Amino acid sequence: MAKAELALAVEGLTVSFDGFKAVDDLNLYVDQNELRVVIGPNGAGKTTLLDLICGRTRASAGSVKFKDKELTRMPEHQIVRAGVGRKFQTPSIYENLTVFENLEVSFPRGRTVFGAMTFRRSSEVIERVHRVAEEIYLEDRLENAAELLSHGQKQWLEIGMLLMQEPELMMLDEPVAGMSVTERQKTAELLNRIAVGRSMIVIEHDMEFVENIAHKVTVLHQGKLLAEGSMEAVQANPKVIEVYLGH
Amino acid sequence: MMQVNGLRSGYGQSVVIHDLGLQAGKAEILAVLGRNGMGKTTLFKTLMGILPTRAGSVRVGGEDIAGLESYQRVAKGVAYVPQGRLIFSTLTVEENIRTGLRKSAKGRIPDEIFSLFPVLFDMRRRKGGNLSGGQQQQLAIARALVSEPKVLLLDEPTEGIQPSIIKDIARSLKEIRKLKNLTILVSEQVLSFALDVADRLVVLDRGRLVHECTASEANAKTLSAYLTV
Amino acid sequence: QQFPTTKVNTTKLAVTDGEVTVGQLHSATGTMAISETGSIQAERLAIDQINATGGVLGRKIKIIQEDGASDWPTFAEKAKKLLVNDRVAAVFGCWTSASRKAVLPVFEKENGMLYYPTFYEGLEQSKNVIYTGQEATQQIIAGLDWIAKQKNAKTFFLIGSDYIWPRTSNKIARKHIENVLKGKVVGEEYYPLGTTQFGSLINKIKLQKPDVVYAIVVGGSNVAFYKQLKAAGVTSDKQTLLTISVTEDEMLGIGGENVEGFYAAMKYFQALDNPNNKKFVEAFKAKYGEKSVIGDVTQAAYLGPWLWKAAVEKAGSFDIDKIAAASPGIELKIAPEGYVKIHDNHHLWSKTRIGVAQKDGQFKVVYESGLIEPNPFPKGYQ
Amino acid sequence: MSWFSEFGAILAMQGFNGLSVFCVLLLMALGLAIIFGQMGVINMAHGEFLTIGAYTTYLFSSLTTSYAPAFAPYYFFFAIAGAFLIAFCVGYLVEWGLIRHLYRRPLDTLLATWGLSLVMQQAFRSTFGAKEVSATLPDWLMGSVKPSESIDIPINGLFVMGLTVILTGMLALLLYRSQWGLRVRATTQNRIMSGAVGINTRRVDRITFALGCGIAGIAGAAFTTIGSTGPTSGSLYIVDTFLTVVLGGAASLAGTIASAFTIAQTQATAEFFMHGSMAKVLTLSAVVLILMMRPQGLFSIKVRR
Amino acid sequence: MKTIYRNVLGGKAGTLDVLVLAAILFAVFPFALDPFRLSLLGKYLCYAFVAVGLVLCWGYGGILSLGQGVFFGLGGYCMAMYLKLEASDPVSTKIQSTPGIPDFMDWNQITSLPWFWEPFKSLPLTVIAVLLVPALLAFIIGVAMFKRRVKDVYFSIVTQAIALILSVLIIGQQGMTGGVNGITDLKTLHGWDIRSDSAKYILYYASGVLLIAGILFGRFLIASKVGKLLLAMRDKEERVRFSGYDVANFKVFVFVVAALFAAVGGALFTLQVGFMSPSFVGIVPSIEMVIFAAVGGRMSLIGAVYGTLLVNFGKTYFSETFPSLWLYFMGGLFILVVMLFPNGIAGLMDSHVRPWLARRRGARLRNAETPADAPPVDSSLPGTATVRSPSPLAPGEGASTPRVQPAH
Ligand SMILES: Nc1ncnc2c1ncn2[C@@H]1O[C@H](COP(=O)(O)OP(=O)(O)OP(=O)(O)O)[C@@H](O)[C@H]1O
Ligand SMILES: Nc1ncnc2c1ncn2[C@@H]1O[C@H](COP(=O)(O)OP(=O)(O)OP(=O)(O)O)[C@@H](O)[C@H]1O
Ligand SMILES: [Mg+2]
Ligand SMILES: [Mg+2]
Repeated sequence: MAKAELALAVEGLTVSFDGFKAVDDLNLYVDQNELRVVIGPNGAGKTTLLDLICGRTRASAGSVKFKDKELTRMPEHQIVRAGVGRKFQTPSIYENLTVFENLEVSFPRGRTVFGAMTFRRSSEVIERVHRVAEEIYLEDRLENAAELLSHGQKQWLEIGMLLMQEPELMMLDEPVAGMSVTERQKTAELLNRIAVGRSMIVIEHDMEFVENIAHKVTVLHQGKLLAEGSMEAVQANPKVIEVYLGH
Repeated sequence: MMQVNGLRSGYGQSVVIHDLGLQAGKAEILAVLGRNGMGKTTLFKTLMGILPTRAGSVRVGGEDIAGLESYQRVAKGVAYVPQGRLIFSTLTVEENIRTGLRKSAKGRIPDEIFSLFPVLFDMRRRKGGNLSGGQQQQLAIARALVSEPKVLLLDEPTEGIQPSIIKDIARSLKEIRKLKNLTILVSEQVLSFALDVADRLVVLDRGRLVHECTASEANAKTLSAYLTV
Repeated sequence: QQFPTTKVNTTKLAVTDGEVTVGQLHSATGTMAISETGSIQAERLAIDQINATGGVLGRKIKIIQEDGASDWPTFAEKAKKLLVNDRVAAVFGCWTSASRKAVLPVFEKENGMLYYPTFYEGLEQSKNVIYTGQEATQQIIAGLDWIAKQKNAKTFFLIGSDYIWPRTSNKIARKHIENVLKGKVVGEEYYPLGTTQFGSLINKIKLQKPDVVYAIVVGGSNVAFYKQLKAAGVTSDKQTLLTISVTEDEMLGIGGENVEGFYAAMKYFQALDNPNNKKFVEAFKAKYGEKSVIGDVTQAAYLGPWLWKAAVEKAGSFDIDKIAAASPGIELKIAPEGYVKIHDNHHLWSKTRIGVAQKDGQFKVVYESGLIEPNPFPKGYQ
Repeated sequence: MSWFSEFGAILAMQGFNGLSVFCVLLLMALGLAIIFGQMGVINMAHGEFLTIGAYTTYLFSSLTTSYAPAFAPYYFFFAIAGAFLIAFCVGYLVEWGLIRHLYRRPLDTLLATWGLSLVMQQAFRSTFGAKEVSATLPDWLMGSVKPSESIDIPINGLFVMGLTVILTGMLALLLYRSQWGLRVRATTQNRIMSGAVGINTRRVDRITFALGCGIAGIAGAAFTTIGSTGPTSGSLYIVDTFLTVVLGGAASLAGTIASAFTIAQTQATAEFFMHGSMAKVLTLSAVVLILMMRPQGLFSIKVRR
Repeated sequence: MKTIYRNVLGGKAGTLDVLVLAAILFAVFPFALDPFRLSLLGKYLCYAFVAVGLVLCWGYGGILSLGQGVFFGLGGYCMAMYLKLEASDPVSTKIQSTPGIPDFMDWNQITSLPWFWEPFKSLPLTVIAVLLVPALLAFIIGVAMFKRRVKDVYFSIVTQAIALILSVLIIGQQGMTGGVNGITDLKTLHGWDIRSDSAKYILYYASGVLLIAGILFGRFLIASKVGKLLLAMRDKEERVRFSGYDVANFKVFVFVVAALFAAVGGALFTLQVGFMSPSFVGIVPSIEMVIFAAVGGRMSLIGAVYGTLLVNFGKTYFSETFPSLWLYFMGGLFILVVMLFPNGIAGLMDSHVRPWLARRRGARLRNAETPADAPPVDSSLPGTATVRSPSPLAPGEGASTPRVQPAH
């Protein structure tokens, strides 16, 4: 294992809920600058895996190393500050704030109480917000309240909020669920663009979309690794077809 | 079976559905297509009585249900699987399904439900909220089916579902339709699924019907043109 | 006119040629309304009677009623309103010590006159207050003496609600028991106001088996305490209990059957057999209904307007300073409790009686002391 | 009698005392366990519904004494039924007039019902007078059982216990074994979706709220045996009641039972060893500490998200 | 300068609001009211501090504290202890068995001043204690609860329990605290007679000035990133945590700020009313304080002041006019406000008064520019089933937390 190359090393990760092992002795390695897609049947433990990495759920056993930092004991906000960003399955944005404010709040400065009190909207912040907004196709919606955005735009906004943090590892849970065909294409473009210079883990069920973005695909099943490899290899894997893709 | 005339509805001041007319025959599966925000969910909510009908009529089996409350519509034979599942997260899977049961069922869940969604049987004692997204979707469908509806409204049932189950759902929808003479309205973004299940397709754009065709005469090109503008 | 307004009112009080305004400040709402209603009624009765016989210095008394709402700051606010805005010539009011403590600075600063009806812990004396109830030593010592002699009691269990009156009273009781009666206090317990569960306390009493339980529980707790005592089999045939906090008013809520046979030490019982009281009870019932009852404080409240009238007439003026000075030495021969006289310290000379609670909610008087001097700062009891 | 057996007797009575405090707390909390625990309505007027029950008992008692003295030993059962009915009806009206407009704003129910409790207290005062009243309780209820020379077990305590057990059992069955209970739990979780699966949510809400009030009425009637009846009597219970339900973990009946037990035992034991006031402080601090360690209460229903 | 104008004063509309309040407090009331009413008003202003603090912590932070009375009381007690010591000099207490200690201690056989009273011999230490003691308690409660993620009703009930604990403790330790009676008969502050009419005026103005300063500070907080984070947290706490913030710290912070507001109010209250008692610490006053904020509009700092004044004036007026029926009116008022004006007075202003003014202005300037910032129309009709949180940017404060235009 060439550790220096790895962005994320998950080893022996296990979590059980009332005896049910949602993630079971899982090993997963993500390279730097890699865009990894995790697929697998409903209930395979994909979301739980992300929860474990970002500290939302505490592991029963195993380790999660991000750039040689052990994440399993860290509080959530520390993990984020270490450079891990996470998008939830349903869009999680601040409906009451404007798009601009949503992005601004995610800017990684003024994170302490005192810092937040003295935080000023400097030209640097404004510039960053505009840059990100352009990236996520929302530059003309900056002043709208976020609750007025369409479903797809909300998903993008959440991605934008992650971008503001400039995470080195970005994890997206079903980013195109509920999006229309056009939006899916735009999202794929977006992901391919922002994947440059950082590692990403994406969970998705839309195979067309996966094909568009994936460098490498991991298939989970019942909390365990079922298969891993290129898209073509995985799609051809009979076990994957059996439990996931269907005949 | 279901006949919608001059339907208008929306939120607050804004009108989302404009004088919409629609019909679906007995045992017909009608797919409602449309891009994001074109009013599919709004239409279904209005049909279900969750949003008030501003104008127009909704007939099920000849009876106008436009003025009724949601629960009365269920009694008249309408069932609904909402977008985003909305299962009862602190109830167990079994209890979730039982909420939809009719009085005549005496609290027994028909076996066919579990044969349709075996995963729900394995998880029947688990809290609904703990299921994975896809499992919740199956639960929501099961919950709607046990009320023995005449018309089933499915709002984006494939969202977040694994490919094999999407195929299963398509298959079982057709099966159920045959078995129970069920009329199904299903809204979709994914064209392939819609083409797979539907007998007929309509396209919704800004709250109006802009295209209608049967599955056999459906042309993937024209349809995607409507869906990608 | 014999008493021209300019003569009898030199301090801009609300006194006109035909009318004099007084204030009434009790809790008509909140938890204390239960207790204070009787006082409100008695004061009104007295004022009606005074008006019917010509008023005070030829002037009819007009009442401004304010609600203290069982809340001490509100009492202070309303007291100030009565004194500053309404310029009332006297205030009849307050019930709890806390409300009195809250209004006292107001009365002293604005120079008003308060007639305070409740038996209380003492340790206070003000030019601006006439205390028409008993202070602690008057109520406590005679009762303890009697019960110690009568029941040959050596051990005592003191119980109280947790606030100043029960605590101070129990302190006096303890000193008296230990120093004078040479008895022993085997327990002293306090429960927050509003407590409704006394099981543990009752078990402790059972464990200690005191000769006398000395109880100063008040408010809603009172009812719970006696009901639970009865249910736990602690009844008067097995246990002697002396209380200074159960009057006929409280009996309404507790139910006579639950306190039957227990003793209470008060200066007044409705059952007192004298002509003054007969007339008073009759008038009270005529005004407030056959079912109404009169407790110690109610009677003391009734004294207030009469004592004020006497002081005004003695001073020939409504001025606060003059009636404050004129008050000591005033006697009231029509008092339902018999005879009272205002002491130099603004408290009343009065007798203490022991009553045995009856099933019908009344007390049977079994003992009557001589006239006791009020002593709000008792030496040797602090 | 030896000191030892006496000690045993005290121990037994103290044990019983703990149990009876437990039952009182639980009985108080049952109604709120539905209204707050299940429906999420922060009903500050809950105490006043207890008071309704208490006044109903008083009314039944005075009617019996005046018109049918022979009936006196039995009237109490009818009083309980009456208390339930009246509190149920008032609750029904309150839900219709007030609560149903506030389901989307749970915290506002706190403010509105606080106003309601003021109004109700004043209504009691205007109707029954500001002074306390007392229902004449049947003699059989006020005695004690003597299993041995030195042990007295209060019958009213036993009665409250019996009532609590029966009510809790019925409620548990209703909530967790009946279709109605399922509807209640579904409705409180998502009113709109419940409508869409065929539940008449308005009726469910109204009946549920009224039922909670009715149970409070029963509790109020039962408490006439151990407590006072006055316009503000109910407010004595309100804080303890909320503590009990919240400590249990809002939506769980088992939690309410466990929490009533915890609080009662802490309180009863502490009271035996220290002043009532300090015991109260100790008990409350224990509650705060437990909540700190279990932020969702003793029996929280854990679901993801 | 411009940022101060925008963030602290809240731009044009916000400045106007503050000026109107200041005019009412400093110009209208002192001349329209007699000294007695004015001193009542001074008392209400003290409650207004609590209400303003609650707007921050409940309205913005989503933390409903049912124990603000604790902090109000602690601030008040700290001040009262100082005043009591000053009033208990050996000369005026010479009839006591131990002269020089407060009278209630003497009645309770306490023969020397308890240690925790010692600091209150000094005015500077007292002022520090007024702020520090409540803030420290709030900090401890906050850290203990928020780090453990106790929230919503659970937190509310915990604060309620703490209010009860403290009041039982104060009452139970009457030898050291004055018990139920509280600390009464306070006379002078560092030799200055606080009971005189002139003192009342001065204290009234002082309260008013401090209150407005407090409001401005509140606005500064709301306009700063802290305010946005609070709103964000109330909406999606998880998301804030996963944006790298330690959510608990922010909650502790607003909770402490609210406690400080309450404490200042309590201290001023003691000065104006001349006593402090446990009846401010308990559950009932704490709930009433929440009601003040709710009536005013829980999202509006200035609304909270009006709400407090309205409720208290209502209480005073109704109870003077209908001494035995006034609870119907007060109860009815609370119910009506909650049912009809969920955003309180501020909401009423924004949904009715401001648009009306705007229309009138608009009519006058018909052909001139379009009327200024009319609030966005809330599009959710009652009856539509989609559950939408009532817009937390309640228009009342909308003016002071503008959807700020990024300056280009
Ligand atoms: N807190 C919990 N308690 C009990 N079971 C849980 C809990 N969290 C997750 N599970 C279970 O763990 C399994 C994995 O869930 P997870 O949400 O990770 O699946 P997923 O792979 O994301 O599925 P989907 O594609 O449907 O979103 C599921 O069977 C779920 O029921
Ligand atoms: N609660 C609401 N209040 C106001 N407007 C709304 C609300 N919900 C939806 N809308 C608006 O109504 C329009 C139709 O929305 P709807 O959810 O019905 O679209 P949809 O076709 O279901 O889209 P999707 O494919 O994203 O689910 C959109 O413009 C949306 O912004
Ligand atoms: Mg998932
Ligand atoms: Mg939709």
